[in-house]
This record gives sequence, C-alpha cells and structure tokens, in this order.
Amino acid sequence: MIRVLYFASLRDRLGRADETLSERPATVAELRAALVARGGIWGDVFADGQRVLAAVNQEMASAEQVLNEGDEVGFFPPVTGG
Amino acid sequence: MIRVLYFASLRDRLGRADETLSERPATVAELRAALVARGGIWGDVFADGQRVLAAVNQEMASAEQVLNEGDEVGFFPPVTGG
Amino acid sequence: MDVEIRVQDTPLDALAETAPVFAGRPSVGGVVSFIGLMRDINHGDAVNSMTLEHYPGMTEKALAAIVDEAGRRWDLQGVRVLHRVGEIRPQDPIVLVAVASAHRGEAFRACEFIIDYLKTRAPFWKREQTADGGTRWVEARASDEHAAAGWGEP
Amino acid sequence: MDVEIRVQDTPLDALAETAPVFAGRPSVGGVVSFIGLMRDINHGDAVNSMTLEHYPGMTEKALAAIVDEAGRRWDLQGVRVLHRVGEIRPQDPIVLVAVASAHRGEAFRACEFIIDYLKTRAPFWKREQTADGGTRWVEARASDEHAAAGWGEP
Repeated sequence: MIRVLYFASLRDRLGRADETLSERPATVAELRAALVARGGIWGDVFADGQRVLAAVNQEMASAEQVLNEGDEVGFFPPVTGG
Repeated sequence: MIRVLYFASLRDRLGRADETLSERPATVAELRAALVARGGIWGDVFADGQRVLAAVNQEMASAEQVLNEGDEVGFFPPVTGG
Repeated sequence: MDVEIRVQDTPLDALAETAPVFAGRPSVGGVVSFIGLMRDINHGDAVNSMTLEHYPGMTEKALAAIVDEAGRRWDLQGVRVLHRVGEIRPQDPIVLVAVASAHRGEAFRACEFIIDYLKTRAPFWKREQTADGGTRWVEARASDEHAAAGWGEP
Repeated sequence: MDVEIRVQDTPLDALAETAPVFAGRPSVGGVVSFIGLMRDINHGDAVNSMTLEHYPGMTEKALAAIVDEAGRRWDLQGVRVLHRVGEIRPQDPIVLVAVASAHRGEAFRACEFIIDYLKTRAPFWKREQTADGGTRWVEARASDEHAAAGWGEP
C-alpha cells in the first residue's frame, strides 16, 4: 500500500489531491506508468516528456527510486516559491 | 596656494590636521616629495613605499595628478570603513 | 550555526524578522538578507493577489536540507529562512533569507545559494489572480534552474 | 533608480532604514541588504568601542560615484547607503547597503559590489578602544583590496 499526493496544477488537472493505492509499484517510474495507463487526463499529465517532479517520503526522488510498503509519494510541477 | 588635509593615523603621527601651502608643487608626487624633504616624521610618513592615499578636490588621485591653484589635497592611510 | 526555518500563513514582517539573526551576537560582523516581494505585474499582466501553496512536511525538510548544505559550504553564525503561504497581495514579503557571518563574503555566498536552491528545490507553488478575474499557476523559470545549477550538486 | 546616501553620527537603525528601498514600489521583486556590525573582538583583542572618522565632502562624493557605477552595471530600482561615523559600540550597525531590483541576481551583484568598493574607496577610518584602555587605528585588510579588485576597474 502506498499513499499518493498531487499538488498545485497537477491536483487541479487531475481533480484529486490524494489517494491510497493497494498495489505497490516497484519504483517511481513504474508508479508513473501505472498512472498513465489510466488514460484520459492521467495519460496527459504523466506522459513521458511532461515535467513532473516526484518526492518519496517528502524528499525529492528520481524515477528509479524504489518504493517500499507505506511510502508517501508526492507528484508536483516544477516549484515556484521564493 | 593649495590646501592640504591629513586624516586618521597620518594626522595623529604628523600632529597636524591641515595646512595651507603658498608654494604649489606641479603634481601630487612633487607635493609628497616636498613633504618628505621636511625630514623627521614627515620623511617617515611620506617615504616611498609607505602606503599613503591622496585625493585632489575630494576625488582619489594618482601620484601623477597635476595640481592647480586653490586645489584641496587630502592625504590618508588605506580606508577601513564599512 | 543557529538556524530557524518557518512556513507561515500570516503576514511576514521581513525587516523585524531579520533582527534575531544578529541581535545579541557580538561576534557577527555582517548580515546579508534577501527579501522576495510580490510584484503587481507578471509577464505584462496586472496581478491582484496570489495564493502560495506548499507541501506541508516536505517543505520544512527541503528548507532544512538547503540550509544544512549552506552551513557545510560556508562558516555561518546564523540563518533564518521564513516563507509565506496562503493568499498574498502585491508588496507583501514572500520570503526572507537572512544570513549572519563573521565575514561578508561568506554571508553573500550563502544567502544567494539558499534562495537559488529554495526557488528550485522547495515545494512551493504560486497561483496568480489577474486583474481580469482569472487565475493561473505561475510557470517555473529556466533562469531559476540555471541559477541553482551554477552552485553545483550539493 | 532612486538613490539615498547618508553619513550620520547618530545611531543607525539598519532594519527600519531598509524599508524605503522597497516600500510603495510594487515593481520591486527582490531586496538584498548588507548590514555591517561592530564586533566585540578584533585580531583576538576585546574591543570596547570604536571611533569612525571620515573625510567630510569627499565621503559623499565617493559613495555617490560607487552607487552610480553600480547603476550603470545593473538594472536597479533603488539603492540606500547609510554609514555611521563617530563613536560606536559592539553590535552597533556601521553600514547599511540596501538594493532593490526586479530580479534578485542583479540586487545581489550590486549590493556586494557597493560594499566591496566602499571598503576600499570611501574615506572612512576606524580607531579601536581596546579593553586594556589603549587605542589603535584599524589596519586595512588585503582581503578587502582583493574583493574590490575582483569587480574590475570602474
């Protein structure tokens, strides 16, 4: 089981702020592929070439990062603070 | 006639804050040489190799700068503000 | 190195908040601060207000990691990083980065490093309300990526 | 570019004095400021107080020339340079350099340029009163010359 959070323009476009997945993909890249496979707006938002950043347990993560049971994964667009 | 001002450690060492010279040396370097020629502490303070800065009419000046009638020349050590 | 990091949804008094980085510390010789302010115009459009969203929990971790890295690179006596979230208006301070050091060069380097990294690594997002009543998410700027890349990998 | 330069023998409220560089200017996106503070120790000796002397008339000209040069090199909206003279005590602000710009990189460059040049070109001199009752003129530092030289000739 992993928890997935969506922020800013991603959340607006997906119409969802968070969800809990019972399946656990092996890596961030596999999670992203599973989201693309939902089709529709999910395919658009997470398609290859779309600049989506990921954090695992609140730290920036690469696509290759391995996911463990209970992990929190956040997806978001490039940041614009400061 | 030129007016000469001495600041900070130079003023303390020379025991003089300012003076008016009736003779007008042609350049800053010539003025400095005239001061060295006074001997004693003047020779020490203005000797070649002593780091003394000069301003003419309140702007930083090189040794070669030409002096004109009525100029104000300031001599001082390297600055330490800020 | 004394560090304070804060994310707040209340007004940020950037000048008053700078004082603790040096007050009562007579070994501090220089303080460099950066205040980021909301402008009333962006890409040529008048902007009435802005909403700053963040990723609670991650934000504080990301800022702490950036400040830690600055403390490894330079000899610092105090660092404060304060950031607004929620709705803000033109001229409101968005962020304060204040760095105290014995020597000014280190304070300048560290302050700019922190804001450059914050702009590309800390999970904040801005949404603008324009004068015509619309809203839009602010796009990240390539110049910010470029500035952060100039410091090399942490 | 709005410029204010001031030399004063009264206490310098460095934080409050930073406000005018951005207050009421909604096109300012970033403010970088440097505050130089008196330390209670120098070269290992406790310092009780310090007297700042300057060359009245030349000081203001020198600071104006430095700020003008910064305005030629970078796109700035406001600059304030305020400097104490007279007797000061540890923790007293000695100098404030505050720079406002639309973009932070220009504000950082200009602020550091101004303080680096001030430290080598503006006619101020510090005399320390040490804890043992003695006084001594502060020596110029080679590191300041080096920092100013890094910006090239104006």
